[in-house]
Amino acid sequence: MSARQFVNDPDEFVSQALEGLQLAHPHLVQVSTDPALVLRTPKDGDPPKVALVSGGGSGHEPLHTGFVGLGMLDVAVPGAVFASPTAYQVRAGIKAADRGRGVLLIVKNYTGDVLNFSIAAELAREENIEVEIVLVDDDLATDGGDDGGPGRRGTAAVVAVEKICGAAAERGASLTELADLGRRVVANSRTMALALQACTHPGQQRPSFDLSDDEVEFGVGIHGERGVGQRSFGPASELVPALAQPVVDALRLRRDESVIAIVNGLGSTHALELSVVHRELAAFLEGIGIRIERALVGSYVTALDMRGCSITLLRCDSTLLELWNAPVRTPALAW
Amino acid sequence: MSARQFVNDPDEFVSQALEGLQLAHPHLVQVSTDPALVLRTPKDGDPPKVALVSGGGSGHEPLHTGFVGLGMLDVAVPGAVFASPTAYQVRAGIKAADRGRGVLLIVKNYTGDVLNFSIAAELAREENIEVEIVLVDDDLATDGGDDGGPGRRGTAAVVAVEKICGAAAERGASLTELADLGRRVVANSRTMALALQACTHPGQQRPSFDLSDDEVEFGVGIHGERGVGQRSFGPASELVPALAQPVVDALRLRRDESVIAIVNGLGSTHALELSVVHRELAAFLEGIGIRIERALVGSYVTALDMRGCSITLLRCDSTLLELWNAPVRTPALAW
Amino acid sequence: MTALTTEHARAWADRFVSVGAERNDELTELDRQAGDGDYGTNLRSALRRAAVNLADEPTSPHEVFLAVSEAFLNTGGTSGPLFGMWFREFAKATKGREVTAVVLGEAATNAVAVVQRLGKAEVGHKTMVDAMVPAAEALSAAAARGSTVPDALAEAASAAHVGAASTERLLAKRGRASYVGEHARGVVDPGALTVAYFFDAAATPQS
Amino acid sequence: MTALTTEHARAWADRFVSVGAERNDELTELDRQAGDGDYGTNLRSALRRAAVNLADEPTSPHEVFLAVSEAFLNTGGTSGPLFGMWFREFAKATKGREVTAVVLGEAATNAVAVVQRLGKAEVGHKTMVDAMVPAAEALSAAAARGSTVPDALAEAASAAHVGAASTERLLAKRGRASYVGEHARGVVDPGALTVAYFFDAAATPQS
Ligand SMILES: Nc1ncnc2c1ncn2[C@@H]1O[C@H](COP(=O)(O)OP(=O)(O)O)[C@@H](O)[C@H]1O
Ligand SMILES: Nc1ncnc2c1ncn2[C@@H]1O[C@H](COP(=O)(O)OP(=O)(O)O)[C@@H](O)[C@H]1O
Ligand SMILES: [Mg+2]
Ligand SMILES: [Mg+2]
Ligand SMILES: [Mg+2]
Ligand SMILES: [Mg+2]
Repeated sequence: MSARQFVNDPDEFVSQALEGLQLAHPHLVQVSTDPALVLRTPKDGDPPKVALVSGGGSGHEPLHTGFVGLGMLDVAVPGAVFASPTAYQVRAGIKAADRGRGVLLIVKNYTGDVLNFSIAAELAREENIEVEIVLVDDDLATDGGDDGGPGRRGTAAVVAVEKICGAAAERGASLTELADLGRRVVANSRTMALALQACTHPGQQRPSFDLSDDEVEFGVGIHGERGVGQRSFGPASELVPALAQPVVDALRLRRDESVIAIVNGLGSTHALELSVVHRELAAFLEGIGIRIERALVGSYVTALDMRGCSITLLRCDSTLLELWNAPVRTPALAW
Repeated sequence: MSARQFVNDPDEFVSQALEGLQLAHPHLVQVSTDPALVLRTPKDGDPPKVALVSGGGSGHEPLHTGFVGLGMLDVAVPGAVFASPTAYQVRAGIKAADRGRGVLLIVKNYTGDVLNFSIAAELAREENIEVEIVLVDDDLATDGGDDGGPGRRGTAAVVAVEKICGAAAERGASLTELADLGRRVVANSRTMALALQACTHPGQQRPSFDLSDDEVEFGVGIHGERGVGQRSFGPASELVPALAQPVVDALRLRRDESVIAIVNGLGSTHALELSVVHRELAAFLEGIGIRIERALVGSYVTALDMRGCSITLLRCDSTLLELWNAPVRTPALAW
Repeated sequence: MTALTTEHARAWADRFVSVGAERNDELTELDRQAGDGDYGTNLRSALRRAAVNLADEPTSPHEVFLAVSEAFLNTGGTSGPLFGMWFREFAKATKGREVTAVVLGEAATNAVAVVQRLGKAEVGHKTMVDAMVPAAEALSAAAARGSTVPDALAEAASAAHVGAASTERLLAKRGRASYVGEHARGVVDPGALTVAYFFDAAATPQS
Repeated sequence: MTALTTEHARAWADRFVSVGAERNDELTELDRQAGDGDYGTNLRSALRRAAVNLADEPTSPHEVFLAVSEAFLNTGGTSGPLFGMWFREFAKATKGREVTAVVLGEAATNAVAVVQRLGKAEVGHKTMVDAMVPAAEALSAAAARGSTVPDALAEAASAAHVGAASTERLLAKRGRASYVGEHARGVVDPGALTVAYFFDAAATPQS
């Protein structure tokens, strides 16, 4: 079995894909190339709002470039595949996004991203742009306690942060309010993922790791690395509770609490499969008395063509729910 | 490499996925189980309109179940994986959809679908429901001339038919007008697809056919069958024109004409790849003076987890364009 | 002029259900050799539904045929809906009427016409039509000669068998068997054979 | 009290660019043994940009450091942005000032503080910090003793080399090398070595 992609020069993969994104959505986004940025197409008469900027390595599409638009991001800053954008690139994104009310940076917790976004924030502050950072670190598989290590990785909860803060920004929330809100979303979100098959880097022929026919990789991230260990493959009705239980435990979710659930495909997981996963998740949560207020089921934060899925739960209240439900118009998310 | 899915009993795959769909989108769709139907959640006070019903074998999601909602389908009728729904099931769909102004059936050209939808139409007419059928047969790879065979298969152009007729139905078009409109879309659409890797049926371990590392399968359909022949693998800049040229030829598109383009992933094709494909398509069409008015780039008509893509062009005029741009709110398509 | 009684119709349908089950493997094997091998699966699920519907105690031949028709219209494959519409014409023609051989001949004639309209197969295309057409002709001819219902049905069964057997030497022009070309030659069409078994089932078993 | 001239600063930066290119394979190999092997790629692209920026003819040491800083801030990896911020402090401290050894000592002290604030590495964590800290200390001490700029920089270079060499026996606590545990022992940290090469490049070549 081969693993080829639609690609020209792998070094141009991201920049050519950005051109394609712009061509597909000229009314929603604009792409600049040096440095690479995806910008919300401005509408005349929009009142100035706090700007939202996110980004990180590519290969996770539609994240983040597909979430630029009304009710979500103002600018996405894409790096090369699985590599952080540079500090200057992020600074350019901040400057392009700022409309005088400050800029919220939404950063997934990876060393390179944290470094480059933090530096960009410092540089922008020197130019009198107010910047706040929300660090997203929802991935339970990397919850190593307080050992001074890099901490939990940021994965699918970032979609909730972008959606909810995006909605609040449209309603005029201040930078401080948005930073608090974003942190509240992060504090109340956890994610767990598993892979049925690893991913293949552009231009490569082999997946990044092998799994035997009867095992799945638990606790994978979104960069094709191995997870925390293998478990036996099994029906969805077994795999899904094994993913969801640790999330419920980590959030200390209790009977009668409400959540927003994100059932996320990691790249090559079919829509039918994700629907089955969601059914199992709903059954599992119903069994322990937890109510799903809203669900997002689809491939939103991918690891190239990895087969697998992640489950994110966000403990929600009426404020978060209302912001989640607010209108959004981006290439990849619209309601 | 293994090819496992999130699935419980493969025989329950579709019905459990439908439950998941309903749980994920309670505000948009309702699912009935015996027979299996996906119904638009009615809004009070909607004026009666001509109802749109489509369906066919499952495994092509988000088609058709993901396109139920405002501005597209009223009912989707899903069969088992790659198998037509039954005539009675379709009749039940027609009866559930009808609001007294008649029902438009949008049917992809496969023997089983044509048979069951035609029979259902006859049965419904006997119960005094007005029914018209639009047959979608856009797949160039099966264009065998007029040999009395089954004719061209129906593939991604069905999305355009559903979108455009859906919009016209919301505006009060009559059944006859909708049937004419749908046929006009079909007459002006052609599609060509290629696979980089075959798909794997639920519960199976091996893809439906093998390709060596240096070949791609040209002219595949959406049921995992082989296409019309192998070609050498190559960069996107070579593969895409090879797909698009026959479509341009078949539609006799000429310089200064306008099209709506659908760049469709067949299941496991990454968003970045589809963006690259779209970039190449745009470059190719620009080179021959054809203008892309609107583009839809994503995995909308899949063949389970097939790697590959199809390119559909629809020659468009201001009427079609305006209907394409009209609002739509479904699980899988919203703007 | 004897008419088809509800009991006879019911026994006919019941025997069809059991013969279909007995012949399932044989029919599947034929579809495997010159089709996609799911004929038996499709037929089995139709006959199971038919048995369920027949358990509702139909009170007329019309209701018997309707029970069988609805079962087939609720199943898949190409054979399911075509047989469903075929049986449906038997139900229609017998509705509220005394079911004479003439009525059955009329039913069979209408029925094959519907199948041909929907499936676009002619005699010689190696489909169920190759058995349906001669059966309808034999029924009508027997009725015109004043045959009893059992005799007319027996003639239909013979004609259907001859028609089914004729498909063995044919190349298929319709259905999946048409994709396999020469491979289909030498294989009897399972749809046609099913039609013959259906008429066989009308005969009262010698006890 | 001699000050760093623009010419000297420029020559220093140019030599750093060429030494970095010469040492690229060696540095990559170190990152390969105890990291992810992309150090050379990151450094090369930073130095290429630096060369482009330097071609704009900077008119002060401040502009020279800024050119190098911006090049690094435009590149990836962990080393790129950290070096970018490190050089940036040299640019800041020298802005509009006569660049004495005292100023350079102040710059190096601020610079390593920024790197430590951002990267959270202490001495002994097997990173560039292990060379930056002793270099800054040596520079400041030399300045306090009234050394000339060339002498102070030569002392910084020696101290940086000692610091870099000290990383060989360490286990990494920061960066990717920290994921490979014992495998990193015996491997000099490429970031630390680059710091030493940078100070080496300040010396006027013996011609
Ligand atoms: N166009 C047609 N008209 C009439 N009968 C047909 C036609 N195509 C196929 N058949 C019949 O259907 C039978 C195959 O049925 P089945 O296996 O259920 O369908 P499928 O071919 O869809 O798997 C064939 O043996 C043949 O008798
Ligand atoms: N937290 C840190 N603080 C300071 N320097 C670090 C840190 N982490 C890594 N480094 C330095 O970065 C170098 C590796 O750089 P590079 O290969 O560009 O980054 P990456 O590890 O992201 O591939 C290491 O040799 C080390 O000197
Ligand atoms: Mg068959
Ligand atoms: Mg079949
Ligand atoms: Mg490295
Ligand atoms: Mg690296």
